[in-house]
Amino acid sequence: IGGGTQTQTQTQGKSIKVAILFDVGGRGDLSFNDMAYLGAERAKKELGVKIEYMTPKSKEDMVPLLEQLAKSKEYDLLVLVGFLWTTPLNEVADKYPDQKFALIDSTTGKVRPNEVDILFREQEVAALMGVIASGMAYELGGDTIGAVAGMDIPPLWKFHIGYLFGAKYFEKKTGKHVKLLWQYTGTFGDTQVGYNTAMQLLQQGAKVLYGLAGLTHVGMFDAVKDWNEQGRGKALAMGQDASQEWYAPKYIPISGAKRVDVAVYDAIKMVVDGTWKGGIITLGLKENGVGYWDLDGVKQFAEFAKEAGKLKDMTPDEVVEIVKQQREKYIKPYVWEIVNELAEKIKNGEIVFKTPKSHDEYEQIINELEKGNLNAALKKGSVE
Amino acid sequence: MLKGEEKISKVTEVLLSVFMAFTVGAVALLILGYHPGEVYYILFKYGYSNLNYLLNKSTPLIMTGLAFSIPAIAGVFNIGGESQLYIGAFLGLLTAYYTGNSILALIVGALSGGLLGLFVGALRVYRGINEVITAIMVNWIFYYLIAYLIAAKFYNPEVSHESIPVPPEARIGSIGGVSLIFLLAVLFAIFYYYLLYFTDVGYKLRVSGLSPASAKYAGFDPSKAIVISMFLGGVAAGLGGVLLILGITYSIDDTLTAIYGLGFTGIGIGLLGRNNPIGIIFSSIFLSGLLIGGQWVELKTRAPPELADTLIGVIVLALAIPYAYKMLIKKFTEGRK
Amino acid sequence: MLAVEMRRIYKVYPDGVVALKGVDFTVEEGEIHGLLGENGAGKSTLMRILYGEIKPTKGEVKVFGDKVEFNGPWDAIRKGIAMVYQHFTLIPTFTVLENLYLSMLTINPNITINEVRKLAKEKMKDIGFSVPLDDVVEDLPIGIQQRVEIIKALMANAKILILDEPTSVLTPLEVEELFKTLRKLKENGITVIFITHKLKEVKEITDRVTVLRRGEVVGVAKTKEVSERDLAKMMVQREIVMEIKKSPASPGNTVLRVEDLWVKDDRGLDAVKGVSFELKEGEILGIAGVQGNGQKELAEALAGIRRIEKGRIELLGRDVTELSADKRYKAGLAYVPDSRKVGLVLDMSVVENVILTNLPSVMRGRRISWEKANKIGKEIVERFDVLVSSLSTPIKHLSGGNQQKVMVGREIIREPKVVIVSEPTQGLDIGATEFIRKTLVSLRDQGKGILLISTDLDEILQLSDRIAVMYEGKIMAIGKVEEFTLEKLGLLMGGVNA
Amino acid sequence: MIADLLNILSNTLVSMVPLTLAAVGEIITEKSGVVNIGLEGIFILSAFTSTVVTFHTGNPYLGLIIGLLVGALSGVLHGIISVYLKGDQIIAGVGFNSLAYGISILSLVSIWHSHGSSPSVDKIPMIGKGSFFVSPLTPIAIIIGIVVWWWLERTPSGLKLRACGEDPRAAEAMGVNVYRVRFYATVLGASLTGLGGAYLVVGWIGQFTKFISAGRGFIALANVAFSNWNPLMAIIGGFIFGFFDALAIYLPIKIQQMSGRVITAESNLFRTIPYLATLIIVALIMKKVRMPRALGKPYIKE
Ligand SMILES: Nc1ncnc2c1ncn2[C@@H]1O[C@H](COP(=O)(O)OP(=O)(O)OP(=O)(O)O)[C@@H](O)[C@H]1O
Ligand SMILES: Nc1ncnc2c1ncn2[C@@H]1O[C@H](COP(=O)(O)OP(=O)(O)OP(=O)(O)O)[C@@H](O)[C@H]1O
Ligand SMILES: [Mg+2]
Ligand SMILES: [Mg+2]
Repeated sequence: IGGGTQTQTQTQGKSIKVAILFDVGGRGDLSFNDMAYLGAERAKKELGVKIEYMTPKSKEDMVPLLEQLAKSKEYDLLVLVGFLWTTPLNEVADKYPDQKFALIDSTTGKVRPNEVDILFREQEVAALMGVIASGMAYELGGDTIGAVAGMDIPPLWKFHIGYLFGAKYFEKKTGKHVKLLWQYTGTFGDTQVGYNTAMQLLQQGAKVLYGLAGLTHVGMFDAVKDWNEQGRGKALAMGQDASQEWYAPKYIPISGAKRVDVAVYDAIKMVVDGTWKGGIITLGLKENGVGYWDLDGVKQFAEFAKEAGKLKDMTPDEVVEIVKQQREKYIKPYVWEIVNELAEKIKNGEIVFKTPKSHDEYEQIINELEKGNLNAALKKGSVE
Repeated sequence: MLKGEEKISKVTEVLLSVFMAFTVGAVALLILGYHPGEVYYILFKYGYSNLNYLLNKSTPLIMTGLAFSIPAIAGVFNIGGESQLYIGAFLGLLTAYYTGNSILALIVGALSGGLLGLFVGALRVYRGINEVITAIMVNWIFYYLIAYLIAAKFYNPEVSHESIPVPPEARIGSIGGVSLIFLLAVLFAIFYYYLLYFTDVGYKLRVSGLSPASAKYAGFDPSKAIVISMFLGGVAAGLGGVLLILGITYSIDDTLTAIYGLGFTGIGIGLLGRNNPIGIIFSSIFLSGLLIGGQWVELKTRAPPELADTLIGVIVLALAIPYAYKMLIKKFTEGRK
Repeated sequence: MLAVEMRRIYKVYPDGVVALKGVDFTVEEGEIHGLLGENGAGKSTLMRILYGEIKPTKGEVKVFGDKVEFNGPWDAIRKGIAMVYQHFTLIPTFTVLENLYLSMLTINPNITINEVRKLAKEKMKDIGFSVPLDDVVEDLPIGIQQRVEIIKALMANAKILILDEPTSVLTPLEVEELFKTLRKLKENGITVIFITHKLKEVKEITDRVTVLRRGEVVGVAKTKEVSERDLAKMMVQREIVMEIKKSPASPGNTVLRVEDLWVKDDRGLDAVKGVSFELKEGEILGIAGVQGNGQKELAEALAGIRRIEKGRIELLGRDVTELSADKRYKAGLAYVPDSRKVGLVLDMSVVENVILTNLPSVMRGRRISWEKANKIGKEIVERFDVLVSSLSTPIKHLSGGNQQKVMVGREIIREPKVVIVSEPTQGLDIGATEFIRKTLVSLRDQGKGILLISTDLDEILQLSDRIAVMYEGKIMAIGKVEEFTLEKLGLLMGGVNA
Repeated sequence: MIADLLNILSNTLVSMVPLTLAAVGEIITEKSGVVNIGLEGIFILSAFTSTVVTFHTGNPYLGLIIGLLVGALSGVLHGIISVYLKGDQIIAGVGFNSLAYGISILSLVSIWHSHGSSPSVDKIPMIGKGSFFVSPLTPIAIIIGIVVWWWLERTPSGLKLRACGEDPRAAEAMGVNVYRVRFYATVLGASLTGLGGAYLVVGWIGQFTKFISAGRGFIALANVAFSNWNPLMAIIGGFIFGFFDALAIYLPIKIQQMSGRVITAESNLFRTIPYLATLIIVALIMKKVRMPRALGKPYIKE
């Protein structure tokens, strides 16, 4: 997936006003809140809309804020970021039929003319990352991959399923055994716990760690760096959502993408273009809603970092150069082949992943996958 | 029982405190490069105008404020309002779900909070374990325990990131535009006020807190006071949890966002209310308004949401020094004489 | 030369109480100067200003001719001033030695704890009494704590020594010892300021005396030139007859029976060892003894505050051994402890303190009737002449004497059948002392049984119908008051069977 | 297995530093009679400032010192409010926590346009071999704990400090300047906490993040009570908590590694281990509480 800075012609007409309502954690999560911000800022620049932001203090604030904003009739669109908004929106949406809502990364399950829900098929990116991680683990001389996950919540179920599927898919294709160590840390904010968890995973033989815990996995990056630099072994890390390679390009050759920014941008664009249509949209590999960041994407985020003064002694180009070398070194062509083949199957709808409805179903799928039954994760299609 | 003159100077003291707080806040805003007039305008315009929202928001905080203050009066530092609220919210929710009976849910929530408070108090009294350790540990234990139960056992099959919901018949709404849960909280605070200042139990609590030796001399058992006050505090927090669930959120999400942090905020509320139940009603409304308004400051000025945290911090700091204002008033009045 | 010269001192406390209204106070070098006054006259306030602990609102202080403005006691200490407070100022959780070390450090920052130990031992030898250096202060009886205070002051090599009511907790023997010490100090050129209510002591030990009344100086005199009567008149502006008229007792039924009582102290050592006695209605039984011989533990056990190891207590014919304090109070017992910190909740108002031991009587169902409490409060204030602006004043703002009046008054006013009083007139001025003693006698005449625990032998002899002497947790002797002389009491209290 | 143990031990020794430093600092403050519950805020503020300084100078040792200084400044603020202005110490702590969090994130936004994390900075390298690595700050924190214990219990100034926390009026009467002692004790205590805050970044993860203190300030507060106000015990308290925290992370991973059983929601139950263990240990070793008598009470002279 690329950075996607294609410039659009400015839309005319009265200026459109949009409020972006973040999740309770607010910006800074390197994940959907930050990505939503990117998308909104892009819409502001390219579509000439007015954007305002708000972070609710707590879950209890969501309904009254939503009502008050809808009642004010000031906003052409309210963009709600994160699954916590699901129930509040469900409560409010019908009362304000003239207010447009976009729910990002979740769905109320209801189709309303004034509501669009955009969610992602995270399994698809996670599956690719699972294959890549497995391939890299073998390059590093091991057979174990790991994940530092946040809390046991539905979006992470999908990542878990996909990641494990990818690992098992790799196993199936290559005959090389892969073991996954998946750890919920119970937090999306405690960086130190991320560090300690990563250290323990590495100690248990994991060679590649996938960060799925927001700020918690920032600590994981650092642990991987320490692990290498202390000479305890070789290991790599992978980020998710935003491109995070620039944090430590030598040790983070690749990150998964989840284009919340695109979702937000598209929702706003629908309003601007007058193509608004309520409904539920899911974005996956095919729609470029998820994927892994290509070098353009890596460069773009490195540029963001540079602008913010975060890249101290590197240029974005150097970041890209290092990432490129590392990818060449650790992701071998045979791995790319598997990745591309799998991606193709997913894109053309040959296989479709299940989305578990309940915790039990999630555990069941995981158990089946562990046993090597890849089809357990699939709603459609099969892997033989 | 204050005489006229004393009452007036108490009121001036409070007014001066608040005035100073906002002045210091304004200075802080200027330093940070924001326009104090604009920020305060938004803060007050939006913070205190949506009455139902304001009162709802202050409801659980009144209860966790009481949860801190009642034990504080008896000489115990209850930092465990957090977990007492969790358990009240969770068990209240389960009761409401399985019975559809809000009264029963309120009772179960209140009692469960009370029992957890009692546990902390009893460990202090009978095992000599400092309540600060127990409470902090218990807070986290229940945080993860409830996170587990909601994720694995009591999730809503329809909305997989949430717990089972409160059924409509057990929800508490509003009458005449005023939220019923707020009224309940106020009634409860008044009840505690009465308990403290007009009953033997309250009197014994206060004596025990101020001077355990005198309590013993009078034949009151200071240990009993600790246990009773922790129970009463826990009841308040537990009830706060149920009120939150039955009246506002109707469920708990599996990241526990709905219930996290209220107990800690309650410490500030209780202290700003000078550990007086009636004062707590006001301090809770005051702080809730700031919290609500802070969100709108972000929306309207593009300031990061943490501007509100900063401002609230400065205001609370300025409210921590009533003694200094008392001296200031005295200097001023003396100077005039 | 003047050791101390204080001019036109005003002191207004933060709550508006004007404690001193333009006091002039001078002390000559090398004299023992008495400072006399009723409760609340401002004696302690004046001395705390001299000691730098509080600042005067207005006025000038000179020490040895130098104008001083102390920022705290440490300045005063360096200027050679030491003070022994009415309420002791020792760190209760530290050992005696640590306390002494702490105070010595102010004078000599380089002193070591071993040097302090040596010095303390020397001083103790000089003065002729000793204290256990390695015991924790709060475990020691008040009398011993006072000794620590005096040693502390002496070790500081003070040139001016202020003693705020030092004798109120000492036995006559100890008082004599103290006076000897003071004279010795005087010989060495040390100036002593001596606060007391006891006219006899003023006459006995001081050279000059200043009398304070309600924040003003009402007289300064050479002690030799004034009589006790003159002083008393100055102090209270009325004639005082310090004689209690007492009819012979007519004891009736036994109201309190104690059988083989065993009680432990805070450190877990036996403090009361098999005490038995009876108290009859219409009599005062005095318990004499040097502080720390189990009187406190006995009183607390009787009141139900302290656990009993063994024995039996019968109140008005009923076994109360298992009852809690409040239940015993309700059953007709009253107890006035020797410490105001225990008997009062200092952070509560006067009226809230009034109901402390009297809660059931102001209850209307589960509700406290504050009207009723206020009525009782007013009655106490009036009957006992408590100097207080309002019943809602925090009691800590009352002078020690006035606090004492509230504490005693509260117990007496509720008409108990049996009264245990411990040092009831400690820190009271003559007027109040007289009043309280008379009250006790009249209570006796109304048929109440009174157990009077006191270290003041005058008080014991004056009030008691019978006397018991306690020594090391046992009753050495018990008998009619006529059987005892001052001398015999002194011997018994010292453990000598006369 | 040995390697696993060494790894857990490393984690423990790394985790215990901020808990120990802050608890030892808070013991100093509390022994003088002042309670400062603003540890969380000090952690954040000093972590942030030390990140900025380290980023620009590339010198993590300087970052450490800055953290210490910022802690001291926080202590000055708390000291002025609670000692000289006789404010309510708990309210002041609560307010400071909010202020410190807010100001750190506002600055993060204005310096790095990020709401969540700073860039990586240089760290003080951990030292070790094989599976055992530890920060040089660990022995330093332990030594600080021992020195503070010795200072408080064995020296004249320690005695004075403790006197202020037991009975300030008596202490004052014996010539101790209670205000000054309490003020300095607050500043000193807060600077140790500041050191702990800086360590979170330059000694541990090399980066500032929004929730970097994550409740550690409160755990340190619990450690103060756990230690019964004894700095030596605070070292042990930090170790114990760090150990069970590491164990709680280790166990589910090891179970997976050995049996292949994936642990999902139950991971929450594992997370309760350090808290449960601490509680149980306290219940077992509990002795008579030696809390300073005058703790938290402003000392008001007339
Ligand atoms: N120390 C205390 N602090 C607060 N409330 C107390 C205290 N002691 C007792 N209470 C409450 O005051 C009320 C009356 O107490 P009281 O001790 O007189 O009851 P009781 O029937 O005598 O009980 P017990 O036999 O256990 O002493 C009861 O509601 C009790 O819970
Ligand atoms: N801290 C205080 N705050 C307010 N008022 C006080 C304070 N201390 C003393 N007072 C008031 O000042 C007056 C003088 O008190 P002081 O203690 O000096 O009297 P005193 O002569 O020592 O009495 P006593 O013989 O009872 O000890 C009294 O009216 C007392 O109530
Ligand atoms: Mg006095
Ligand atoms: Mg009872």
